[in-house]
Amino acid sequence: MMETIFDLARAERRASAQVPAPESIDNLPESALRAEPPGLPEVSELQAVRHYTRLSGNNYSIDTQFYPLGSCTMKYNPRGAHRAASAPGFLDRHPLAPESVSQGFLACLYELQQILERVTGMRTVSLTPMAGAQGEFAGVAMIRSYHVARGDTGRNQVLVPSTAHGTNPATASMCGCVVREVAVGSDGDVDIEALRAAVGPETAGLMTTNPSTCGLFERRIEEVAAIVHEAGGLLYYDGANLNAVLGKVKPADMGFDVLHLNLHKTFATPHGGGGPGAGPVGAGEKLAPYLPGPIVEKTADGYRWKEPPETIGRLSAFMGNAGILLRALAYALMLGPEGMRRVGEFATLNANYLATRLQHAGFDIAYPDRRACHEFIVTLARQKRECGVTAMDFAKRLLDYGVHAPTTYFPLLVPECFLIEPTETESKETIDAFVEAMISVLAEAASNPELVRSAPHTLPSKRLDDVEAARRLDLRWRAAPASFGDHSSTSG
Amino acid sequence: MMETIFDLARAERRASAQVPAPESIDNLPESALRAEPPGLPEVSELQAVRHYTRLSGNNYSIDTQFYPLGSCTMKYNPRGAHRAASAPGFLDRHPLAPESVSQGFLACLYELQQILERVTGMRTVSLTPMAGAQGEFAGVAMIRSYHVARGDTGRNQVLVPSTAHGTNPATASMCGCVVREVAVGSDGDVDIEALRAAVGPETAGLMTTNPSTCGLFERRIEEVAAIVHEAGGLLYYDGANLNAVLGKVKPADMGFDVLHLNLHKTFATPHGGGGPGAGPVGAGEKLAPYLPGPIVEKTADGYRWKEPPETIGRLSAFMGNAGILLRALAYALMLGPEGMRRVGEFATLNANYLATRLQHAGFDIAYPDRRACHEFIVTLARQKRECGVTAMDFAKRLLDYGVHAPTTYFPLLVPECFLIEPTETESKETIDAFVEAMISVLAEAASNPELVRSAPHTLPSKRLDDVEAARRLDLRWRAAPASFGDHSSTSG
Amino acid sequence: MPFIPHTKADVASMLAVVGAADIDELFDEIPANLLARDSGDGDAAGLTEMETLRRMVERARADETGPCFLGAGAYDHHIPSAVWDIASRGEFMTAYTPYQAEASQGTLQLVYEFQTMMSELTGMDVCNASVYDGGSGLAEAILMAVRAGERRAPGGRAGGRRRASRSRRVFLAGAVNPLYVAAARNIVGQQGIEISQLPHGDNGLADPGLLKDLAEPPAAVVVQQPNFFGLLEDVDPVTDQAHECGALTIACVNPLTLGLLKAPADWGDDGADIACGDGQPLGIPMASGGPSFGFICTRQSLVRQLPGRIVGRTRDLDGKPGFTLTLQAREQHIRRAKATSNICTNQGLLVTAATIYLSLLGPEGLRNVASACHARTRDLVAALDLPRRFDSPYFHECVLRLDRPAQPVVEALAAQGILGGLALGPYFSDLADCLLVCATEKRTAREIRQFADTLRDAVRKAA
Amino acid sequence: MPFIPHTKADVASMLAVVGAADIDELFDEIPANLLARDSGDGDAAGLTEMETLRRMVERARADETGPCFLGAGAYDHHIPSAVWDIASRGEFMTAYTPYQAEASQGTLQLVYEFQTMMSELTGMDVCNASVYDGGSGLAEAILMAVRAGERRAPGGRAGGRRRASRSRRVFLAGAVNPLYVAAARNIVGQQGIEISQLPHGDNGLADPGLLKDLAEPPAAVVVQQPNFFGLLEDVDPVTDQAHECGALTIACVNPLTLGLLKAPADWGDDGADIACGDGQPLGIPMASGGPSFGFICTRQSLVRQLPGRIVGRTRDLDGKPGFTLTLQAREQHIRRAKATSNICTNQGLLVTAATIYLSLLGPEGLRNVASACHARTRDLVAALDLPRRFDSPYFHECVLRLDRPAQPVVEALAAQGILGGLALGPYFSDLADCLLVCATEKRTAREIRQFADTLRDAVRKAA
Ligand SMILES: Cc1ncc(COP(=O)(O)O)c(C=O)c1O
Ligand SMILES: Cc1ncc(COP(=O)(O)O)c(C=O)c1O
Repeated sequence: MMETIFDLARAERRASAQVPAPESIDNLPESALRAEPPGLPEVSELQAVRHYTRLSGNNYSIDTQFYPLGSCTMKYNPRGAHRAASAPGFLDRHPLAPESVSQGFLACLYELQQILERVTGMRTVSLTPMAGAQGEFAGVAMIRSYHVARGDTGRNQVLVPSTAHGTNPATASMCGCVVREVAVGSDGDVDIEALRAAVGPETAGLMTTNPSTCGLFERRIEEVAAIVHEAGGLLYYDGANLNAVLGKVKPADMGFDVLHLNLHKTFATPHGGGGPGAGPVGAGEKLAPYLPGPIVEKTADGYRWKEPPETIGRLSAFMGNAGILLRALAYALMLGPEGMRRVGEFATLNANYLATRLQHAGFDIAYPDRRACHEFIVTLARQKRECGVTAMDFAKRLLDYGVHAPTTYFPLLVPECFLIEPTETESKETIDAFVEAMISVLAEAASNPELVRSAPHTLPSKRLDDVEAARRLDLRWRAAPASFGDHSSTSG
Repeated sequence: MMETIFDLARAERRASAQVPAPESIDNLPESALRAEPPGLPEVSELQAVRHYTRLSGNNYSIDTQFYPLGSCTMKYNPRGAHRAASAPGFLDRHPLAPESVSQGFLACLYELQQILERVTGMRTVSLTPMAGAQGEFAGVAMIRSYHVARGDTGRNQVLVPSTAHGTNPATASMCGCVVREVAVGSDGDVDIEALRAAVGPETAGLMTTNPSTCGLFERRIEEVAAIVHEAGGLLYYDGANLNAVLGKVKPADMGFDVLHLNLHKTFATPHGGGGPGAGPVGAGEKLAPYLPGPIVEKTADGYRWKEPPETIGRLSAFMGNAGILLRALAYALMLGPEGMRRVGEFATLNANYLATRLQHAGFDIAYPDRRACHEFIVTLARQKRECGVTAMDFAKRLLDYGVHAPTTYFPLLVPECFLIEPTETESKETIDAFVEAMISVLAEAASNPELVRSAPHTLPSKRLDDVEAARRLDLRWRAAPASFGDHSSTSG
Repeated sequence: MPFIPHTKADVASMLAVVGAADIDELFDEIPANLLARDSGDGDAAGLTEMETLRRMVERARADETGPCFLGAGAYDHHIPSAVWDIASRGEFMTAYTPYQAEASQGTLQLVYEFQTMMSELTGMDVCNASVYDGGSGLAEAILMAVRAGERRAPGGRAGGRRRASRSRRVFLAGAVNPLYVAAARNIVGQQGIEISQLPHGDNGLADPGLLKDLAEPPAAVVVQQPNFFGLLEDVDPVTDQAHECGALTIACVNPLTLGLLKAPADWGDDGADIACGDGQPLGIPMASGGPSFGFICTRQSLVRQLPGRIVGRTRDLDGKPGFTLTLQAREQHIRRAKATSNICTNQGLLVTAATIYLSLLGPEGLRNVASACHARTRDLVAALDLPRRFDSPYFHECVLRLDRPAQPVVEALAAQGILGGLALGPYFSDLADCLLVCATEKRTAREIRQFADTLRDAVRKAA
Repeated sequence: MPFIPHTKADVASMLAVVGAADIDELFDEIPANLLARDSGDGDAAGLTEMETLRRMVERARADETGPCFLGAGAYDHHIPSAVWDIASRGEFMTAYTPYQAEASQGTLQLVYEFQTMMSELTGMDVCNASVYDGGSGLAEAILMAVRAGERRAPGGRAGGRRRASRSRRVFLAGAVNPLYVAAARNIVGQQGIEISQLPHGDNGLADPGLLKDLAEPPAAVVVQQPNFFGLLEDVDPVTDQAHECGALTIACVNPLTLGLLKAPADWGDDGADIACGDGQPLGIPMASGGPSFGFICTRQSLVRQLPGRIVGRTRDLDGKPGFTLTLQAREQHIRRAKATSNICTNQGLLVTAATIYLSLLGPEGLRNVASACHARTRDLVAALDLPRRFDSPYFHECVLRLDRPAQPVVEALAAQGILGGLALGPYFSDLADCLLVCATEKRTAREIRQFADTLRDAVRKAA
């Protein structure tokens, strides 16, 4: 651990160029004011710059490492998109500026809406949800509103495959629905019989990804859609995995009524160490009136904001993560329709190539008879049995090889799993180097399992103790830390 | 060594978003065209971004390390100054844009000229020289022109103290002058008798810094000036060390006729791993007419370019390193007169504190009876004798402690020397940590000299062989390197 | 193929390994009819970066305006250059959520520092690693309060102190940003939670007396400081009264003003229970409203109800301190349908910027920026010379009354390049002639004069 | 005290260690009369960053213009966003010259890659790590050539090939950028070296025949490609003829055009001996003319005459490859009065940008940018519909003839926001009615139309 910014601070120290002269506040009521200044760090500008510059070096990132984190689509984030969104006219625009002085911004959003409508086959897209999960929330709320508007008030069950991402059931709950899991068959596709058994008059809808979280294309998606539709439910497409089929298959054609896209995945906007993202929702004819606002429309007098007629309303104070939407637009423009198709194609090629090479190297692929879409699962259950090395150990050891680990223990269905997504922007050489690293760790697991179990060895921290973290909560710095002894001696 | 960008390249690979469509060149004569495309690397955008991002991590820099490189004034480079100079109106301005559409830029230069005139006491400043050495060139050329214009054509000797920076004698030669070194006394000041002996009818002038390259204030500077002036010569002030007395002492008051400032030192513009810099020249009454152009003047109709009446002419195609001048202006504005005085004061405080602490820790200070100005010299001659550890070894070992080494073997006068300049922007804690590192290395030199002699141990490269580099010149990458075996296996 | 590094040779050798004849074969599990219906956009290639920038920068330029006197939840503050120079370093910007703690100590330590700074500003024990924005943040705070009430034994004491409410209703005391309220309503409404407004007094402030007569105790009372009208609420009695009736107090705050204003933890006798708000003022460009970030701070006793990620300090195998995500059992990826929230991706990069901002400003800087905002707004109010709608003390926004509907005036000002504030009619029907104006530390005397002159002209012309 | 981290307590304890009563005491070796004459500016504090940016950005905004059709040594090219995002990382931007090689492998490897790229573009064996700019670079190239001549045995062969000249004169064959020539003259003139101009032909090109009749062989012949008029010189006979008379050939080139044009090393039978130029077109903003960088490439046999820094590959103690500054015995800090040049600080950061630029463009990208510049200039010449002054093939600049002095027309265009080219009168008295125009790949059809329309208007109005 490096020293914290608080350890660097000293009373009275200032980054003076950032500190304006004080002004009188005599006319403010004493009772509204704080008695003590907040304990913010007091550092010089150089100290802050050096501290955070150095801290950044303790991260793995796309710009510095291969980052095959399944379900996260860690592809190259074009710097040009970042620059486009950083134009002063965009950065300095107040969210409530009148439409008359916002035509450039509105034109961008309108163009993005159209691109997303085209690529998904949906009738209307609302750009406002601020991440995938908020898109899901919008979608489920729309489904509920649709049923209620038709007087169909008993539908409060949301079906999700057992492999669903955690946000799907959590979203259903947040919308006041009851979650019902549907089993997935041994071939990785949804168990059709289980689905038939699950649907009924309480079915509000089904949420699913395609390709699924197992990296497999749900082959009977049309049948799934028919079953849900026949039961009176609607279909929600979790677009987190769209990268696999971008430009190749439209969710609307598969039978989905509503969806979200993770622009911070498929559309290459940077994930920022946790966010921001953007999760636009698209809807077909039935659900379009319920979309969250605002949406941009084009009129003879220029672009205007509008709210859909039966809207579920706004989900954020303004209109969503505008800056992310602009980055996504820039990316989409640089791809063009041809480039979009290539994304799906090469993401799939990379995944299948990597899966095949790992299989040849002796790894167990979870669904060896299936095509990998843009990602696939390796299970290390055998290694755990034979060497006592878990997927977690394996992941930590990979970090020592200068690559980020794949997603571990998701989906929960497959034991000791790695969900591996190379993305289309990585070269064959990088993938080959990753295969070499996997092979090395495999050999180490056999010959020197303790080395793997105690990994990582080359990073700023050794293996960190999660249990300790939860048991002895230490969620903020304090001047005299009780738990870990002398702060100042632990730098480096 | 990391792989080179060429090792990452593959035929046909493209950063396509940067490649416009080809256009016809049919009407260009075949004989003017190249037969083979140049062997530039063919890489993807991600590869280039990742490669250079990672490469940057192999540098020490102010933003990441303490960098007490004597004579270089490695102080904090304000990000705000960088942003000011990066305003689109400045970045996109064509150097030959008419004055009518350049008033903002000219206003900035005019303001900087005035600030530099005020702080140096010089009558007129020309901003155009592109680094300190070019400023020196301008100054010596001006001195020559002055003498010649007076018909005093025999003056072609330039005197420099024996401790002078290499650019001083090199500049004199470039100006067609003969260099004559003047001895420095054991107290670090110029040997007045030697100076008296050196001056004469061939003396064009004397070039010197003050404080000197030994980090000492030349106490008899007024006497020095008088001797040179009496002999008919002029005085050139090498402003590389101005940081020590910024806002405290004006070179004009010391008797100097002409000077340059290193804005990339005293005015905190970033040094960029080698440059760019800016070396404005200032001149008193006698030499002002000879300054290089262009200079900005303020008229009733606005700002205008002008050339000084007897100018030595322009030394660059346009008007110098404009972007650096703008950064320096921003810095000067943020300092204000009060801040400028503080620079000299705290640079001096830091240097004296560090010198005292090192002396207490058993290091030999080259001039223990003198005040350190913003820098000072430690000599490791004793350590070399006693432990066989050179200043170079010591410097390399310091790198392992996460600090950049001080300047070594300059000035040449002092054996096994470190020229140490902490600058005013470093905190007491940082200086204290440096003292601890010095003490540790000192102990290692005694207990385990081999550890020091084989340092560094924690950097991307171990000690590099300079002799080999000069003996077997390898100045560019080639597909099949003869000298070092398989390229691809040496990455990391 | 922008951003795709494959050469023809690569493709051939990769397909050979896979054993496929061509890339299309890799899609052979997809029903043909789905694939066949292709995009129909043909094969148009993408634009180059140069062309893309040209198109977008031209549009951006069209939207540039003169000085901004609009606030209402987004504020035009100075952002130190170092903030985004560092926040946009690839290592911060292109990292994912820190799932592999050892390879993410940069982000994790930074968030830990952020949690500390926000705890210091609000006086609270803990802070999360961000939610989406101020609006959805208010919703999450309300959901937290309702959950907390449900978990407390009926008749017990909130935060271990007093009788708790299991209500599914919350009250807004006074003027809370209507944009936040709308978002919160749309979100919590899905769970049947109701948000009711208590009217503000003639002075524009919350009336704590109204809380005394509530038929049924609410789960929480929300109070905003400074309130939507820019006025300083008398937060102490509101907080105490809310607690008195068994409700939690949710403080909706502008973190920048906390350089000067009383920390929510110090409101009333026991302090607010939850503090939420939007972090935009802390070094985030307005950027049309996003991305910015929402934050939620609370008492230690409520930490398990806190939504979103939380970073904790722990030790590594060598016993050295380090950081990791903690309390993940609250979150969707572990708890699924029973999670405290569905939030997954948050607003991490903006937290990075805010943390650097707060480090550069320090306590004095933040205080002085806040006082400068107040001072410039006073200058503005004096210069505009219009009657104030409410005579309570204001901070850096103020409601002024025109002699006509405000919306057309705002439009006329915009045509002159001035963002002259928010016309309140669309939000408060009785305030159609009112303008909510704001001046930050960035506004100059000249800009204020320019606004005053333009407004006078606009009003004269219309007269 | 902006940027100074000292607290009062720090100062006190540091002074105690030093044994001084106050900071003033540390200045006690400085004669009092020098200190006393203080700046007289009083104690005015500095501006904040916000105030500084306000002042400077306002000025910058005043200088923004519409489309740029000016070239003449500075060109408005597209710069990929990645270039400066990476070049301005603190690790590159705030490092010093790589004196400690092991702690500077980032910069050193990058420069080695740069040297390779420039060697590839020019076809030369070696390249230095930059000089200041194109103008001072030409001066250094001339000094090199003169030194090389002095070192060669009289009557020997240049580059081991033919009779060498020990002259202190160089000739310019054809139109070489007069701004470069002026700088070069002012610099080399100090050593008594003369630069003489050979007239260009009526076609605007160098006349190699003129080299045949020189009384005394010069040290070097300078030829620019494309030349200052934008025309493509017939470089082969010029190069051969220069060599014939014992001179070295100095090629002054625009590196961007080398994506398409013949490498200097391939000029004539033996190739040019030195290639120099300005790197601005390679990802460097025009920025009023600087900072950009000059480069000098040459043959292996002349490497010890090359000024400036050079990076070489070597090995470390473990035998692993790494990079270091090499051949330092040429440089001022070792060789002092006998150094090849006085250059110390160079233009390193710009080299960083150019290296990233060239990596992103690759051979095809550079070629296509060059061809697009040519195509847009053809479009421009067609649209402006003015007579060309010289009828030789042009590349991306062209001299057009007006029916009146060009300077007032340029001013009139500027007033309309268009940088309409360079009026040649100040540089060539016989070309006062001529305009040197340029269009890069960035110029759009609309901008070209706008220029044409505005020019027509300007000319009509003046008529
Ligand atoms: C399959 C799937 N669905 C939904 C989400 C949630 O998206 P977000 O993180 O943008 O809220 C994710 C994100 O990891 C995901 O992988
Ligand atoms: C004392 C001194 N003089 C002159 C110079 C030369 O300045 P520049 O490197 O800017 O050409 C330096 C630079 O290191 C120096 O330290």
